[in-house]
Amino acid sequence: MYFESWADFWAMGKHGLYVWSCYGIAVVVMIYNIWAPLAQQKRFKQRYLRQLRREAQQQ
Amino acid sequence: MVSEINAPASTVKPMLVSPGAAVWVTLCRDLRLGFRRQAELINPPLFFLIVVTLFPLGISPDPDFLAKLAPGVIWIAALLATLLAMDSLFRGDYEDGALDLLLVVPQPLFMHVLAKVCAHWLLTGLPLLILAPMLALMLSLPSQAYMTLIASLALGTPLLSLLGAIGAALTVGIRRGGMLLSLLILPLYIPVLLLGTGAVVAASEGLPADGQLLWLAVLLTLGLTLAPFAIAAGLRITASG
Amino acid sequence: MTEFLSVNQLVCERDERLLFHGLSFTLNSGEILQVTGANGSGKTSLLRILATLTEDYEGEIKFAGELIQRVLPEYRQQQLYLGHSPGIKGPLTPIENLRWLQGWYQSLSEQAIENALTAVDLYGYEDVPCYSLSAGQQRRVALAQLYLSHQALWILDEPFTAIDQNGVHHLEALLAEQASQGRSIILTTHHQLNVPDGFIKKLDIADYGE
Amino acid sequence: MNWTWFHKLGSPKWFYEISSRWLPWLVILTILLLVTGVVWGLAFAPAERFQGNSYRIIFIHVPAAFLAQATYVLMAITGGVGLIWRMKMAELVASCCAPIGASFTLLALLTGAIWGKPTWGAWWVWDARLTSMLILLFLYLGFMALQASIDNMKTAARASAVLALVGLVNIPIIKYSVDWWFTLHQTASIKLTEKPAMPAEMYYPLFICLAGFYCFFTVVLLLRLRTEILHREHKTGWVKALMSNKR
Repeated sequence: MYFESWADFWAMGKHGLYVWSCYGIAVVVMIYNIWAPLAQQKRFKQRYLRQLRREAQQQ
Repeated sequence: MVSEINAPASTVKPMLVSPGAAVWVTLCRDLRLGFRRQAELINPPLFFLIVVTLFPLGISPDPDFLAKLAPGVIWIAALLATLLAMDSLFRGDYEDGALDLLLVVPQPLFMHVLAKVCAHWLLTGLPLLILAPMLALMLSLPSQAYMTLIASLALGTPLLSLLGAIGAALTVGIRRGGMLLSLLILPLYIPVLLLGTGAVVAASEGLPADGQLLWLAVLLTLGLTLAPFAIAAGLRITASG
Repeated sequence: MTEFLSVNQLVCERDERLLFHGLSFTLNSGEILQVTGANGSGKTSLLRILATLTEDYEGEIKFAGELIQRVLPEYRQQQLYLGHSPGIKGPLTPIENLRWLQGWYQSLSEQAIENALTAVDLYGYEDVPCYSLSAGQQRRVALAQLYLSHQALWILDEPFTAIDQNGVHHLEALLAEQASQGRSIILTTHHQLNVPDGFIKKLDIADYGE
Repeated sequence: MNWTWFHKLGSPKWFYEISSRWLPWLVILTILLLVTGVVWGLAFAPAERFQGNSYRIIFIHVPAAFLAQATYVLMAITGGVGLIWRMKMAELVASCCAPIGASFTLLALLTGAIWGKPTWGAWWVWDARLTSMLILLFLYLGFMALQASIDNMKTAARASAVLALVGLVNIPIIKYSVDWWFTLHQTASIKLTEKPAMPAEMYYPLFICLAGFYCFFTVVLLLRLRTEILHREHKTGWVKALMSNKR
């Protein structure tokens, strides 16, 4: 481990703010990329299941 | 006259028009159309003039400061004037059905597209070229840079028209496509802007500017050979939409 | 009666909606094909496909025995397309409009254009800018092409709209005369065409629908 | 003609089944690579002589920048294939690539700017790489705006494919003109800390992070593609069957 203690690790030698903000943004972008398609998929599914049920009732 | 058609149609070979003549017809039609609408003809140069006069008022009338600013201001104003005039390139034809007729002509479409862009440049790009020295005077551009300014605009504005025509072809089917057109095309204008202003800045500092001008000529030939195909493809896609 | 155009198993889909499928017909020279169908049933789409304006279809179209994609320039040289909006430029005069409308296909004499304009009774309007003409008159300027055109195939989309009564008679007489001389015509119209039915062939889009 | 085989390759149903089998393995591989790369880079790699620890941002910035450009190239090529051979799957891949590429370009831009603060002292510096990245972001936004503003789905895909191809031809031109422009106007402070020479211990975590990012991209692309396929094929039988048994 390059850093002596956890406190050193978080401080990153007075660059902590920049490094951790970058990794924070990276995590946000990654989560958005995962969440967006799944949420859209859920919305499509609900809409088509409702449509299927409506068609089933009509017959 | 009626007797001419009584031979069965499929046997009578119509007097074929050479592709050059057909393209000439499109060019003359567009030029005649442009000159018939004097009101629209004055817009690009007027816009160019007004935008350039804003800068001394907005920033500072001090001549040395303006001299440093002049190349960028003139080039950006020319770029925006061309972009504004781009929307009218295909819009008129699309609305009254003339675009569909253009898409089914026997000659290759890219020739007609090149003729239309050339006519459009003559109506909107050339006035900017003629007006540029006067504006350079207003912005106290050093006198040794005038020739380079005109040369860079002469090479740059046709290239701006060609690139803008690609965006116009793609957005002609969209109702308020004008704003979208600038978003699509501005990134493609950046190299032209950099080379154009670079040439004029170098000339105003007395340095040789033929490197930038040669690169502008390279991009212009690239545009002249490749852009018409992209424009033709864009028009075909819009028509089949 | 040589076979001019043969279309088989044409399928067209528009915005996820199936307009028609399995549409087949052959058009011989000297025949008039009248395409009928309700509004929005795909008549215009069919005509745009036949005019090679769009390639968004499945199926085969053969022009004189050859797949259309291979003989596109020759096919387009032989075709006259008149769409919904006539493509007439307001600021230009009828003569200038006709000169470029037909200028892509043939070189025209001044006299020929004037005769065509008198044939659609636009005599005296030759050099009046088209925006001062009525919609019906503007359509008649586009129809004047029919008196000039040498093309062997006419594709006319609703040619009778905004045309007054005797204009319709003139046009029907012209269509019959041209068909008798070997020209093939495809048109869409709602009203009953009174043309000697030796030439007429009807095609209803509805029976190829969903 | 042989393109019928090529067309079968592009059938959405076949693609959906294949991706269901491969997705779990890819997710595991991505997590593995990303965790090892980031932990190694953040905790174990030595600090850099001049910049100290702020250079650790490189393990995010460089993979994101690579991915942004690679995605645009993939988008233009699949768009071109969809345009020429009318392949539905290729058009789908192109339209699904755009949002992912745009998000990674934004990530690369933000991390580049933040990295600039400690090294160059300003939040935004007109550095050649950052400026080219900004223009690439405009190209992505233009692509997505064009795609969203045309109602007919087929025309939208083909029009934006043409734009992507035009953009692809222009990317090298933009890159060189921006680099040339930047060297012309280079201010002193940036010249000092040009590209720092990278010792070996820093390269390994960077490569692992890069591989991790590419796997992550594939996973997210597959996710978007599966959603888009379900949406566009919802009329077909197999999607209905899939929907009804999956609650």
